[in-house]
Amino acid sequence: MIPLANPVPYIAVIGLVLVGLFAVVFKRNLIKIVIGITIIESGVNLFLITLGYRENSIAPIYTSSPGGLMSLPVPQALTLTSIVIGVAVLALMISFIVHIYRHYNTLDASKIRGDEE
Amino acid sequence: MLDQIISTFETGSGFWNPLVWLTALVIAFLIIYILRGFGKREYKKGTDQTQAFLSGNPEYEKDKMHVKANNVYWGFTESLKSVYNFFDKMHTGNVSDYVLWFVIIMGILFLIFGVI
Amino acid sequence: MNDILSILVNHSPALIVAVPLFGAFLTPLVGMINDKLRNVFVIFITLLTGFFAVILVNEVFTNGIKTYCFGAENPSVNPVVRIFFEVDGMSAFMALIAVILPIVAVIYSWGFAKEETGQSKYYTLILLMTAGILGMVLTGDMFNFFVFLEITSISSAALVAFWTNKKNSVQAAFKYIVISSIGALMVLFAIAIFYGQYNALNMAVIANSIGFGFLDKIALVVLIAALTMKAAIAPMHMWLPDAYSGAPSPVTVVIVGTTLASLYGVFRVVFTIYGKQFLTILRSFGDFAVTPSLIIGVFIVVLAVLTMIIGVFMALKSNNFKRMIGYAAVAEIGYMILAVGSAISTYFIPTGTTTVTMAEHGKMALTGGIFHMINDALDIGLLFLVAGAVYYATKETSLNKLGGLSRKMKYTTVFFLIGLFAVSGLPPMNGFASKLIIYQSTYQVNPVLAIVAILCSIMLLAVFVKVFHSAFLGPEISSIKNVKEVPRSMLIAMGILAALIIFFGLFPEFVITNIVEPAKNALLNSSEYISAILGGV
Amino acid sequence: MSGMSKIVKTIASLAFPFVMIYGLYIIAHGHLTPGGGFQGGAIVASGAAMILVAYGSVWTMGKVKEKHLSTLESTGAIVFIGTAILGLLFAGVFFNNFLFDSNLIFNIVPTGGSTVGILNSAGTLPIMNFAVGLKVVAGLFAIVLVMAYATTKMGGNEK
Repeated sequence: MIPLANPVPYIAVIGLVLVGLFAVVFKRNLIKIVIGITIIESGVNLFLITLGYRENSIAPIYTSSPGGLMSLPVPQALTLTSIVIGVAVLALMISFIVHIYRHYNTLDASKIRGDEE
Repeated sequence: MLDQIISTFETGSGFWNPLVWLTALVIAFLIIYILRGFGKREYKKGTDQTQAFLSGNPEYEKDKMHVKANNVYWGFTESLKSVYNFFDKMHTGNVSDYVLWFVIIMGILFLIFGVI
Repeated sequence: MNDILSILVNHSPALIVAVPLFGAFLTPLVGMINDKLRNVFVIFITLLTGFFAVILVNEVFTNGIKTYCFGAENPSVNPVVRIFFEVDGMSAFMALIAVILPIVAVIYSWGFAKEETGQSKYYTLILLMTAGILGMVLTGDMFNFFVFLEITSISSAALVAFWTNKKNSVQAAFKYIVISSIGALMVLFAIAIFYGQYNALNMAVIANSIGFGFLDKIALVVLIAALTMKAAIAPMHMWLPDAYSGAPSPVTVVIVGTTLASLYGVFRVVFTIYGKQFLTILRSFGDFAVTPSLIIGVFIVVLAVLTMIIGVFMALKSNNFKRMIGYAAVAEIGYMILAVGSAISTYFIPTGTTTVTMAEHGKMALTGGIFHMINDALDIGLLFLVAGAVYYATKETSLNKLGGLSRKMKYTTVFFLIGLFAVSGLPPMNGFASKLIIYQSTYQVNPVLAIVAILCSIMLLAVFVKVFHSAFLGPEISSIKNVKEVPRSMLIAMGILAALIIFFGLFPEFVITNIVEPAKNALLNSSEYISAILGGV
Repeated sequence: MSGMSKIVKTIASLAFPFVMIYGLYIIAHGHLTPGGGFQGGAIVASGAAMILVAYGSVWTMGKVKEKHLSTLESTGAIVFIGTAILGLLFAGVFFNNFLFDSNLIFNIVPTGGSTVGILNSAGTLPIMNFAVGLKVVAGLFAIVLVMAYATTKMGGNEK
């Protein structure tokens, strides 16, 4: 069961995801939409990290470790993977935006439409 | 192996057998061939016999005779204009709206599972 | 010889993903030597993947579920933390779809992409996408699923924008990557919930210990919404016509596989992971019990009807060849979802409250739905290849500007006719068999569903008759004079798909008993899937 | 993007080796301390990006070809998957750590005392870290380079 001793990080997670979705849905600038996606990603990453954290724990490194409770390493590995993927997606989206700007001369999402024919 | 391949497929109220179907196909082609044989062969090329008859009107250019895709189902789209207006409004082509639909569907599902 | 074969069979789940990955990164290096050598190499890699898929599928269908553990000689020690590939009938079925499409696409690309620059990257991305799809359908690990989902999305979005000088392609790619990344992030969110609750990422372990509490409901909602969006179910389908019409045709064929793999994700989540909780009675009104299966089933059926109607209506109006096929693909997805939704809502009902016949109809519907998945991949794939051939010959996709192509492109016209028959469910093509099952079973569930399905099928026929009339019939158009038949490699690729379509249509019983039935049984038997991992503990 | 002032160029050139060393250290110690292929690769690539910003994309494009970067990237990926396949060939399981406890390199099994935290351990992990590092350096730098170069081609549209 998810430990709900300290709910602040979870509230932050929900807040970040909602802010990101808000930005994606209501902002018209393509760059702001991309920023919204990045915010959602940060929220999800924070969620993963928070799941692995235990109260008063140390980083999970065995080399010259002082001993005691360690936080879970698996969510940190997952977060890292997710960050790596995020970088790739971000780069791809930004380069699409460069091309879109070249073709349309605008970044307004409502004006970026495909050919009907 | 072979009898497995040509085994009959039963759906409950109907069935499908490749052999039966192939026989039907062959018969259908035979009928078509026979019907084709009734056609007249002794027409003269290059004369008025091969011209299209448009109630005496002159024939247009070939390009203009072709009905464009835009006009093929004109009647259908015209009579269902209200439906198409709605669909057109739905398909804005704006990426924000695509995500908005996703949020709406998620919200509906949350509502259903929350209420019940 | 037998030894080598058995070793290959043992390792096929890993090799089937490793071979395309390895080939993908070797392609640019081979491409530096010679273009022709590179093309041969890529075709060889896809065929090798196909070979591994065939021996894996054969193994799974004869000996049951196959698991493969990465990086451990002795997987029975602590299986919860290990990364597993778990291949059951459904995964094997999807793997078959996922290897057929790239083979066809790569052969087709030989002729189609001859003039393009950056071909090495193009083939690299196609192979990466293949590896991603295969990983998605074979993995038994939730996080792995997410990673492969992202690999697939990134490579396919990059391929949609392959023609960067066309604004249509670039904007479609942007929309596609936005949708994909949001969907994938939501999937990751649900995975995090699972991890927090059950301390596991393995699907079987999660499925074994799953409950139906507050957090499980959230995870279910998020997963279903995100994966149905990736599978293009109305009203979240709008990215699909954009992306399908923006991409080069051979790429679209592989992207069809991506969409189906997302649909597979929905099935996996609903049937396997939440399968144990299907019969939890959430609330009952007298005799009538509301279970999760009923809610999900009815919800999916409603969306399915919407998907079919919107798909065919928009396809009828559209005047762009590729966009029209994209909308038709949406409608086809509606058929699968309709069948599966009615299966979920009728098959899983608490004992004693229903008759057995209803469950039988549900089973039948599921058979039809799964069979329709492979049919859809073949039909839509063939139609897109035809659209690509028309584009290759005329540099035009607008139906208003086409005409009279059948005079110059005989074979393409024949292939288009085969695709037309298949997609609108006319005998003797494959669409007929699966649609017949879907009509019959959904008629037993609710007659209205079957009527809507048949009407939509008729409209699909109307849609493609319009294409046939305006693009292939009529006099030659003066603006597109120098039309020639497309190169042989493109014809071969279309021929492969057409031959498969006719084979599946003539011998449906053979296909159903050998491929579809195991997939259906695998979906309905979630306990087998769980015990394959946990049984040895 | 053209180059910046002489001060910026000099400072960037001075800082560049240190950034490189730090990034390579992170990659090499990936199996012992936090970090690894991606993090170290990102550091190295950001060092290269610093040079790119200081000297301008046209100058950098003359020095580094994007084709070479993609070759490097492919090499990294091939080494990674190749190591995994070697695991299959030598030890019978895909991704198997076949170097661990063998008589080749990276073979020391830490048992406490002086062997803890030794670089020559962890089997195939360091090799995979290097492969990932190579891929990330080449990939990230190629992204930055191409994007920076693309803005120069846009001409008068900007500013």
